[in-house]
Amino acid sequence: MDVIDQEHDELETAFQAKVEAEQRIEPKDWMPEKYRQTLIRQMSQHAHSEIVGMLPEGNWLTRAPSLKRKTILMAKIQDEGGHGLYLYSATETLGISRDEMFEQLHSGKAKYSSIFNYPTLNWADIGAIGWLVDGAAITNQIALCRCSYGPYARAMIRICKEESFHQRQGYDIMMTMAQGTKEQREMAQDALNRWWWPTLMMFGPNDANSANSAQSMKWRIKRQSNDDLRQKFVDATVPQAEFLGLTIPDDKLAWNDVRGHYDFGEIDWEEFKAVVKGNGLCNRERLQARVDAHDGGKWVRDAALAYAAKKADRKAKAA
Amino acid sequence: MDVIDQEHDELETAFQAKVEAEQRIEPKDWMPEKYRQTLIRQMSQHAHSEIVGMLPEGNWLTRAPSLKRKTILMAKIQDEGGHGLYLYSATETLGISRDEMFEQLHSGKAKYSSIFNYPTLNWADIGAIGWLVDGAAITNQIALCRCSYGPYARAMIRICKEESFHQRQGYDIMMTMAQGTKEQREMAQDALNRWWWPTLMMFGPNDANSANSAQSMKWRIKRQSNDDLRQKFVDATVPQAEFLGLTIPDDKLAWNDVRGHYDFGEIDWEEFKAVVKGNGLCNRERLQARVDAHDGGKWVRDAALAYAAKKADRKAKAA
Amino acid sequence: MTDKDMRFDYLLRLGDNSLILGQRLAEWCGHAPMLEEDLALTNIGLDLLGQARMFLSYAGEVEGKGRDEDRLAYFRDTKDWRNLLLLEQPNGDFAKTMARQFFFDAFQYLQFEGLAKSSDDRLAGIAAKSLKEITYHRRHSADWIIRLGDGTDESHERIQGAIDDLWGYLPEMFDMDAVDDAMLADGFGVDVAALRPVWDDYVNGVLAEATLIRPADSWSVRGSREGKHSEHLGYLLAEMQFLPRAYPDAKW
Amino acid sequence: MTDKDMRFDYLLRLGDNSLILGQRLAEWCGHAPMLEEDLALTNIGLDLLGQARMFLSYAGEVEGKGRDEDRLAYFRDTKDWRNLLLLEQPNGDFAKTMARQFFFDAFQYLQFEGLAKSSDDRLAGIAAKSLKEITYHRRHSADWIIRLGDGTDESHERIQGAIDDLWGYLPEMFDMDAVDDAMLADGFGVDVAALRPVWDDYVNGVLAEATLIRPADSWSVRGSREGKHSEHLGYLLAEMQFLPRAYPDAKW
Repeated sequence: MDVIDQEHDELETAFQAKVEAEQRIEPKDWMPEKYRQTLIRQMSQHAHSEIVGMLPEGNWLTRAPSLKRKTILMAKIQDEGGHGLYLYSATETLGISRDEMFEQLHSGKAKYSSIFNYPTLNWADIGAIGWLVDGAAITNQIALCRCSYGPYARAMIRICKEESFHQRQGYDIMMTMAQGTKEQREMAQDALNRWWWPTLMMFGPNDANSANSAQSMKWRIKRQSNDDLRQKFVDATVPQAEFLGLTIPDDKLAWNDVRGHYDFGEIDWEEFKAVVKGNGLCNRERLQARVDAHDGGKWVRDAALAYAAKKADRKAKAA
Repeated sequence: MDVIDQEHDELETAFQAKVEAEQRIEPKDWMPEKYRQTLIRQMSQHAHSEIVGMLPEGNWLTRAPSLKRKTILMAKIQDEGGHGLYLYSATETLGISRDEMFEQLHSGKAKYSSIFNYPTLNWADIGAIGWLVDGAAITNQIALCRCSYGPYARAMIRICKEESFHQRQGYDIMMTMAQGTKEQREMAQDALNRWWWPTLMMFGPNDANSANSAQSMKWRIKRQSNDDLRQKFVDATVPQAEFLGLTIPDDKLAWNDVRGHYDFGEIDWEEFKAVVKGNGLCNRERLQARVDAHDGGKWVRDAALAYAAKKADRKAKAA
Repeated sequence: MTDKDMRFDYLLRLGDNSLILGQRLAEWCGHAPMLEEDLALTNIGLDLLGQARMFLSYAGEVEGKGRDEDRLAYFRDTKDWRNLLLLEQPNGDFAKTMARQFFFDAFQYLQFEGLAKSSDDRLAGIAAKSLKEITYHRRHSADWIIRLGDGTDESHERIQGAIDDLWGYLPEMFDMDAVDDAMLADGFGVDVAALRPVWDDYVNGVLAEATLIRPADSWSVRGSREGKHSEHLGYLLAEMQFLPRAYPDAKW
Repeated sequence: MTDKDMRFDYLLRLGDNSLILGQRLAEWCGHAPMLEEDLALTNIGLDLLGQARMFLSYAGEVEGKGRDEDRLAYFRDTKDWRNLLLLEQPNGDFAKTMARQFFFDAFQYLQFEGLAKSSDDRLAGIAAKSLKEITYHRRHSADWIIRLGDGTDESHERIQGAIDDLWGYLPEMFDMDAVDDAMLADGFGVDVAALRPVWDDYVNGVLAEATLIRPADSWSVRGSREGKHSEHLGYLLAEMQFLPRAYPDAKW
């Protein structure tokens, strides 16, 4: 073992001790390269999900059924853009630029949450996204508020506050629809039918099949297993659905007195893989919309840069 | 007077005699250059009007309120495209190509009927266009069926048949609206209010101000004066409006027993000039739509030409 | 589902296919690359509209709840539409419109050839009548695929891109679900799955003549028969249905 | 028209301006040239929506027929809308959106400065509150006019083209009709005709800094106050109003 290796080992040991002592890792701190890469992948995926997630909701912004709902939805989507911005900044502390991250998104190298490859087909979908998708996101994110990487943990704390607000707004839409006309109740049920299983998939593969989980747990990026988080979400959500008078589309769903949890059916992982692979109804549209916005906006960004350069130049000459 | 001038005079005299003998001038016949130019201007404007006229009606094609009405409207617009095609061909007999005519339209050198610079704002507008605008067009065109230029006269005969069918369809829409709900009656009246005066303007300036009319009459291109045709239209249309229970927006409109015609108010020629000059709500949209279709379709036409050339080439090589 | 429900659903699928594609073609009106093509597209649109009216009227009668063609066209929301996902996709440029048309024409031709032999006389009659129209549609769109594919570099690139973009919408055409199975057993409907090889032969032939590459089957989407559509359909319906929705008491 | 009718109409004009422009900005959502601009456009859209809600609620109360903000937003057809023609024009590219925004921001700023001194406390209050927002809007759009005008050749060409295209929609902003005259006499409203020179000064200044040319006044269109709109508004309304029109009994 040479000196460099030894030094590296010592650093790694110190790093692990620090993490286990529940101290935050900050951008200037030494960190294992794989830790950095794992965070970049996870955080940028998280950021991409926020901005791609604007699209399915934006799909109903021009058609929101009241001015109040339109206002709330617009503010919500704006929050998501803000989260995206905040997360891109947090990720940049790891030494990658926003442009590089966009490049990875647009080339398909970086992923975003596959949930956004499903279409929003009626207004209740906006409720379902707030209630279920944001609900699942919060369940994940609460655990991340104690993530070992400081900037990520702090971003999560801020984001969680807004997300729980969004979730309540989504639930409010569902409630209004579920208590509404026959057609509204049907829309609400239809939305729940379509979003339930994809939402459960958001927690990732079952623990037995989750290769990266162990390392992330050890590094305290992750605090709870996929299955634990999923169970937590199901336990919280089932009573909410009952309160709405809606039926969760799962025959196997039942309270288990022994476990003190709800049992639920097996997730169709083939569908999950198919959608990730590109067979979701909206994979192409979502990515294309982002690419179009970026490529179509290049001339605007170029103009802003050119103007800034001219202005600086004039200032320099005047000085 | 030299020989050429003399010869020219003789030709012109013979031409005029032929016209006055009610014989048709055909493409290969000698004709005065100004006669040719007048016809090119008038016929190409007529052709352009047919295809620009597809746009205000096309504006309601995707929103037609029943499948039957959608079918009728689609067939009508198709007829107009057909008329355009037919008129372009007839005009080509005078030695100008369709591309040249498009070029003149797109550059603003050639005009189309200014009536199409008004927007179609509710479904009754589709009725009003059929009833009033096609009605006015027919009034003009019937006279043109006896035009001295053979290809134009024959085109008019064919077109008139279809137009009178369109007019009845338009009147049927108005009838249905006028007998419909309160809101439908309001739409019908609103459409009549907006289309009445622009329709009267379609007959052109008052005779006293119509510089070109005398020559066109002499050449038997034109058979009746603008004011006569306008009067004819008013006389025919007023009872139709009464039958619909709609009010023509003209305080001065009244039957004149002495003249045996309806008196009607003065046309606001300032508005007419303003709209021709570019102040109609749709001048820019209409022309841009045509330019976009033409320019945007260039690659398609190029492909068709390239393929035809390749095909001919292969055939030649195979032979 | 009763047999009646299934017939209703089956007729809706046929009618909705024709109506939604006809509506998309209507959007071209006045904007086609050349006047002749404006006429051709309205011609095809008119045929499709005519088919839609026959199918939807028939569907309404089968359903027996007093819904006529307009009630079915103007008062159903997204989840009750049964048209193929392919047909609701936006027009895009002329290449995309023609690729969509070509794939569907080739399919509809075979489907209607089968339906013309339906045990149901009325359905067979509609199909037989429409088949003549579709023969022309298919020739028209195939001609354009060949012209664009073997035309200029630009047209080749555009039509190849359009074909690639739409490829994943095609497998859905050949799906058989419980309704299809029952209607086939009944002698009412057609085995669309069995049409695939014939369709492939025809399409491969045209693509080859057009010097175009048949894309790999790398992705596919489906769902229209359960009312799971793309986000485009909602906008199309909002526009198409505006007047009857806004003035529900009016007759037009 | 009674004084009440005129106040109603006047408030509709204000509310409709804000709502239609807000709706147009909503179309940008998720598609802006950069994330910061996505946030800015939604920010401005939210302000406009907020204004619209205050004006329409007030209008409904003045009218006294039980119409609330949503009834007014979702159940009026084209001829009953009072927004400026400029605001219903399609977004086009970012340059066109910004040109439209800039012209209106510059106008609305002056208009609301006047309205903040209205003899009507409620109207004055809404205007005063909104004026803070509009101050930001105007700075934001003016900054973009300057950046695009004095940016690259492409951006200069695009923004100049957008300005030329929209120029004829601007005179309508400064028209005074009978309602405006009465509301001005009343102390309720503002003399918008009198704002033109101030607006010109401001706009000329920004255009000059942006190295852009002020177009000649060669054409102008008007009619929105009599409900004579461009053909674009109908499509916007069909989309915006779909749900309440399709489900008139529903509460949302």
